[in-house]
Amino acid sequence: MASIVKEFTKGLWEEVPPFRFVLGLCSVLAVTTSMSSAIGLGGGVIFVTVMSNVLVSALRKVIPDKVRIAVFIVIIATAVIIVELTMQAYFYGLYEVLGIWIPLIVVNCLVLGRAEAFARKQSVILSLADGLGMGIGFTLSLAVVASIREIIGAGTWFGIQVMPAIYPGFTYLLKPPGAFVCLGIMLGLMNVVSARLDAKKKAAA
Amino acid sequence: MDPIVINSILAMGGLGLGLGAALSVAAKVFYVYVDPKIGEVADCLPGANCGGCGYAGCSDCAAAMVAGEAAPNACKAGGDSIIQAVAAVLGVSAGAAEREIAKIFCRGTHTSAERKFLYKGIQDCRAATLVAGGDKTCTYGCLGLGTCVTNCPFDALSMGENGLPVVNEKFCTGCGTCASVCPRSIPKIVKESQQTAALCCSHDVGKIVKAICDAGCLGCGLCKKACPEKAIEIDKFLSVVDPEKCVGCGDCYEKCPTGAIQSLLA
Amino acid sequence: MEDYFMLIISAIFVNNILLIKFLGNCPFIGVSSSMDSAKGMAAACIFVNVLASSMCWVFQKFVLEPLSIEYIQTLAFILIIAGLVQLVEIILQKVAPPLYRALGIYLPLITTNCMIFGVAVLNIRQDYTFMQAFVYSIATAVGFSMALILLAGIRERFIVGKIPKLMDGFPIGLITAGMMGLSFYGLVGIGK
Amino acid sequence: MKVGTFPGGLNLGSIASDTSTFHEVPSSGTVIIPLKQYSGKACEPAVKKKDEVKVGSIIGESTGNDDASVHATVSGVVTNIFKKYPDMKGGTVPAIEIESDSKNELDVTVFEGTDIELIQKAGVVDLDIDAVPLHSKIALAKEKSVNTLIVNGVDVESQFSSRAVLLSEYAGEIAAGIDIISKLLGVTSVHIGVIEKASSAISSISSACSTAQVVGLKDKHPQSLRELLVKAILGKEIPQGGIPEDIGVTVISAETALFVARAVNDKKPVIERFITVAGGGLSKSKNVLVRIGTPIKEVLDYCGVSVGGAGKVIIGGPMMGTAIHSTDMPITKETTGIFVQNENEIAEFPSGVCIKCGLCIDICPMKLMPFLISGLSEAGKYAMAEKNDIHGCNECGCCSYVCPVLIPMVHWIKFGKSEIRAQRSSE
Amino acid sequence: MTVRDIINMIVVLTVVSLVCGGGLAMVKMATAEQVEYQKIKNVKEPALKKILSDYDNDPVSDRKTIITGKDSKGKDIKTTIFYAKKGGKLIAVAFEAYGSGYGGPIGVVMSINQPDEVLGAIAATTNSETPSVGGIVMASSELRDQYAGKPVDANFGLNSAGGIINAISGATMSSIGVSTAVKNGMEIYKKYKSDILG
Amino acid sequence: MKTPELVVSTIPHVHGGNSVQKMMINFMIALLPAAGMSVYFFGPGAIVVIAISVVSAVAWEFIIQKVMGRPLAISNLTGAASGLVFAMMLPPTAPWWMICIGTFIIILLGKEVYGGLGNNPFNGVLIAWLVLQMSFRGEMAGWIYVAGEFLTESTPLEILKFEGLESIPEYFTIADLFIGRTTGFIGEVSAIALLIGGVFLIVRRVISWHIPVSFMIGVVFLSGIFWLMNPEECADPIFHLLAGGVFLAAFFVATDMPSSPTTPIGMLTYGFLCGLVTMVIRQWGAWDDGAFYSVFLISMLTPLLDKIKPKAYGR
Repeated sequence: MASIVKEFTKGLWEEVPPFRFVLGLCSVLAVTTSMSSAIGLGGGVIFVTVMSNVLVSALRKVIPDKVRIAVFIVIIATAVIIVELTMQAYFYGLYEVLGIWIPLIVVNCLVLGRAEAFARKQSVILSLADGLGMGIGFTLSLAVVASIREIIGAGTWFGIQVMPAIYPGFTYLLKPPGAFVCLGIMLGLMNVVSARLDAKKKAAA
Repeated sequence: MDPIVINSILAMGGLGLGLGAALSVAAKVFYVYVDPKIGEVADCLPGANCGGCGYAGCSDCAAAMVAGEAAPNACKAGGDSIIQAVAAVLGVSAGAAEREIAKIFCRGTHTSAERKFLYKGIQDCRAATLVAGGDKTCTYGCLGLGTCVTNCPFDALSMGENGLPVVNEKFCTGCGTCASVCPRSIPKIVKESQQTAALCCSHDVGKIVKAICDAGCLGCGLCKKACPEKAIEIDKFLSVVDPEKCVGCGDCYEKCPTGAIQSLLA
Repeated sequence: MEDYFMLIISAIFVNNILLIKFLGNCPFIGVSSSMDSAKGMAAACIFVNVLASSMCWVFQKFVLEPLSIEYIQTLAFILIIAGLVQLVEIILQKVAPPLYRALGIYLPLITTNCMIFGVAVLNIRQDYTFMQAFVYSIATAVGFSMALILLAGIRERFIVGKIPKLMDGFPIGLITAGMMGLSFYGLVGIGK
Repeated sequence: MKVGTFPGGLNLGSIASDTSTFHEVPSSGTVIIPLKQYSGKACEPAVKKKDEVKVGSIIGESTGNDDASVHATVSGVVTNIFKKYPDMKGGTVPAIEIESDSKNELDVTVFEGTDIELIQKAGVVDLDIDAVPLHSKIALAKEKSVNTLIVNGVDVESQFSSRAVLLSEYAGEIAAGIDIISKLLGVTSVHIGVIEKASSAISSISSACSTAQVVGLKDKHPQSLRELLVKAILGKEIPQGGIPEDIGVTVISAETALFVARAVNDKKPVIERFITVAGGGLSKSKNVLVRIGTPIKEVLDYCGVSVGGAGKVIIGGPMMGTAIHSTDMPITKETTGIFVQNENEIAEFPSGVCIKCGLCIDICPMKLMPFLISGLSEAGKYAMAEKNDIHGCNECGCCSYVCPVLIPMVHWIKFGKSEIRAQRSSE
Repeated sequence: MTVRDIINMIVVLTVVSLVCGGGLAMVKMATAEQVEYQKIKNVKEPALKKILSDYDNDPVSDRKTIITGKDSKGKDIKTTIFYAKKGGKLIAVAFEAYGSGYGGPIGVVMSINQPDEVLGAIAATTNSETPSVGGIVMASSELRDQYAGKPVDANFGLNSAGGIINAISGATMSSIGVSTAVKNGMEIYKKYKSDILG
Repeated sequence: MKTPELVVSTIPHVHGGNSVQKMMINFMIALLPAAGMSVYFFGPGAIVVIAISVVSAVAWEFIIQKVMGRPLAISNLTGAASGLVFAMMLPPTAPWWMICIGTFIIILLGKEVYGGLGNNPFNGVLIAWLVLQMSFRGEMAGWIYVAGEFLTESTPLEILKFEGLESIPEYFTIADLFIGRTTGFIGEVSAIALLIGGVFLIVRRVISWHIPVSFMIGVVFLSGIFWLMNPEECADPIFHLLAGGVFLAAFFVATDMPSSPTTPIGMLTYGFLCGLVTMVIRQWGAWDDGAFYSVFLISMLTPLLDKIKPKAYGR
């Protein structure tokens, strides 16, 4: 039980993608212009990581090594298409906004990375916990970046005006160059925070 | 059954079959021997192919690790567990039955060792050596500019107030980086259990050592005489303790006129 | 002819696949830390991008559309790309070891390079003819390579400087990439 | 007269210098004579403790091609033979201490032999920055069939004037020396490079030496370096890592010619040195004639120079000289001059971040990119530093001199070179 | 590598692909209905709202797809008919038809009021015309108004071709496209009237 | 035991006395004529913008260095100089908050995240300017009338781009452009003042002549080709040289040390390419003036241009 909790929680801070493992950058940059699209994509990613982790882990004994990448990718792609169809069926507006980024979950290195690094070697339960943790961690990161970009860039959050009406909106953050810089600074801050924590740990030890 | 189902199954099955066949045939026809160790190391790596290590993908990084070009901790995405797994495959730390740590073999602090001149320039021991051989009169002693400190990959060294580096034994892994970067090889890697050593590197005759340093080994041989286990030899005016023979009785400590011979366990 | 020219200019500069469309960022930030890797990656990318997107286009038009199973596109494309990359890798390793050492090692990275997959999908979504798709895939890969090599050049210069430890690596790479995207802003309006 | 120069380099401005003749520093009580005053290996001592020596007695004899004889410079008793006496570069050399009886009796044993043997016996070295024993230099030049001789009449640094004064005062002897050397080498053309503003030196040497062509040179640092002297006079470049002899040129300094004349014509060994003393409160630099072995302290005292507090004493000039840690060190054949700085004159290079202003590239006489090489050395990228011609740097100091952020570029480059050497030797 | 390994590789990859393909087909079938509804709701409903008025049902769920001929490749052309009702009584049908414009097909939805069988209104759906020219055609009421209230069997060609519609100056191609689309729609209506109203 | 008396260090033992501070003082002196002209033509608004910009840049530098725990380096005046150049690139009506955002970006993204002056691959002033252009187009184009008299609300290049070549003489003569009786950013209007400042910088060896000269050659070259091909619609090279930000960019912006090449050949290529891209943007791009955009774009090439090394001695 403890190990399940550990595998789950490590995705939330210790190994939170994309800040710690710089994985899945493209979608982080692309969909964080607004909170709703970030959460939408995040949901999709959670589903895909969980499903691929579980299936890969379940099949880990029968998959020959030489074709494992191909098999993993088939599994992942299947999960992605399920997400795609489901979104189309029930969240059509979001589907339109996210556009190409839904099929692109398939090449999000986070998903394949977890399959390769974790699910391939661990039990189904642990893989489930890992996939869920990583997926949620990824979604939370998306949400944080999206909050910053949407609030400062447009003055809104989930489309609701949160800044005073006079606020001009710092459009730069909504544009691609702003996305890179915003994420870069956040990674730097993340490093600062974890360096502080490490120092504290060291001082305590 | 709906044609969609049949079409999907056919298309995917065909694609899978074709690719599987092509890949297996290619793997057979174009077989190239690869060091199986590379595969083993690659298995330990995350396999995310993120490129964060600077190498093109995990297997490239693994190849570099096996070839010794990359350190076992090159994978930044992996975390400690992966580093350990890689190290285990590479056998880096596997053979060492006993933990080794670095010790500073010099006691020439600001107050006890003489300086020839006031050094001004790059604060790095190796760079300082280029300027008239370094500012310490003793040509074997620690320069105290902290090249070992800045190069320690595990942040296990710090510069003490008296001008000598201090090893934090909790973090030291005995990797030997400090010993190799020091122009005078002051940090030495010893077994954790070694009890006694003369913390000095000077091969100068006693007279010279006495003139320039209060804490150096004079090579007087009093410790040799005092040692009941015959664990101490004098090598070119420097006493050397054989850790195998030393029992840590401490008889030599009192006899040493400069206190160069020390217990390492204190 | 002019259409193709505009397509190329737009794909390389104005709508750079990397800096404006955000495709292929993981290898971009990862591999750009050294010039040699950047060059190898660039060459491998151009090669695979053209090959993969052509094959995907063919598969889409001659298999998926006639069978009306376009919904399976994602699965089919990624399988084609993964298989292709692995095949090329195996063959290169045997047939041309020097080329393999120069390019082959970058191939595994390409499977998860969203640019390859993204361009294959964009070709279909934008309803390109085979020729347009072909040109577009070359141009995007060239745009990718250009950005990669420029960033590698800039980051190589950081060796000489003293980047703060906490910003070194990915953070500074991302910030610099952002600046590069900003610089293409000046070319807006050219080659629509 | 044509005026030659090279691209880059810097004019350090003129510092008041003494153009009058040399003052002789009185011989001291004790001298210390290192047995290695040149690049090569040390001589074996030819005397024992308590031996009596006279001025000119051989105390270390040259036996081969990479050493030069060493002579006593005072008469008296050998009081000590040091195995390890500190030298100015931080290493140690064997040295002989002689206590003077202040009689300065001359040794009457007369040297005999061919010209080249006389040169070897007199212990003549090429009195320049790296002092090579002259007989081995001549042997090398002959082996490489050198056809051009360049006499370096440029002072090692702009603040010094000893060579210019030497050229005007001892033009005759120098001309005779040049003749001897050119005959030994069998060279067809001889050039003498002199700073163009040293007009009296130019006029006296041109009239004394009819066979040689006197070339005026712009007063720029580091004009005295062989690479740039060759470039300025002949317009040719020495291949990187090579020596002038590779392109058929040999370079000797003006005082070498003087001592050759004395060795061959008068059978006199090298026991003294013409040097400039500058800085340290002197309003004008001073040119002095010093016996080899005299402690630097005494020279400074004679010139009235005070080091004060934590000052700096530099053997050689402010740009390329070596700072020493003790004024007990003796004057040797390698000593080109003494420059003294007081505590507040010392320049510090605290190493800022390079702002890529490009001034160092402008100024670099070797046409390198100093900021890049030094940065690469600092970052430990030695292979890249080598690709960027780190070995082409001749450490003239111009880059650090102009650097607005005070990067110790020369130090880093030296560091890189030594690291590369260490890597090579460990391989 | 043994033959067994090779067969194992091929079999696993094939079986996984087969299963995934099959599984996806199931999902596709399960969601097809809903996806189609969502697509129509999001793509067609805005246009439908423009051309239908005074109804109280959801035309998007009250729809029927009929086959209206075959295309050049022999595939069925499908047309979706939307029914607008008020108080349970059919007041209009609406569907989409295509004509070719300057930059590809122009889609036009049209409504036919029931039971008097006159054209209610038209609106554009797919619009790949150059915005400056084609956009005018679509936006301006000049062209749209010419259609309203015309009976289904009127000649909907441009008056240059003997019809009743005046082309918009400067956008002839687009005008032709729209008018062809409407003409095609009327053909379909007339031909498959029984299917549509049945 | 004796204590050491002498200092020993490596060569050189003397320094020429050059410093970043001296360079920056010269740099700011060189901008004074242009600043003075702008105050004459635009009135006190220009002074306010310049003051806010300089003061806020220095303040941000202080704050950011404090927060990041880096040694304070305000005294080298790079912050003040950046603030001054930045003010030169703003309209005289720029609101205070926008200037403060801009100077914040200059210091943070242009300098401190890279570890201080020298490491930054891009010119911080241009980063800030582009970010503001991207975010606040309206505020960045607020021109006021020249020296109190109404001429036009458009800059000469806007007139060229949106009204056509024939409309230009209605508003400006070449002499107006030369002196600065025109609309535009604070510092770019007066060509003569910028020329004086630029020559001063070259004489004081703060910048070398390579970049400004090749920049102008690039502009004249390409505009000359356009003009010769189509003199009815394209303006002549002199107009292109004097209008817009060419002088300001060539002397004061493109010569930013960290982001420009260091070797003579590199500098010449860099300047020439800047000139060409300036004209490409003016001719075909969406913006009326490409001078600043082009510098930013070409500075990406700096690391590659720096690979063109001079031939080393003996190589």
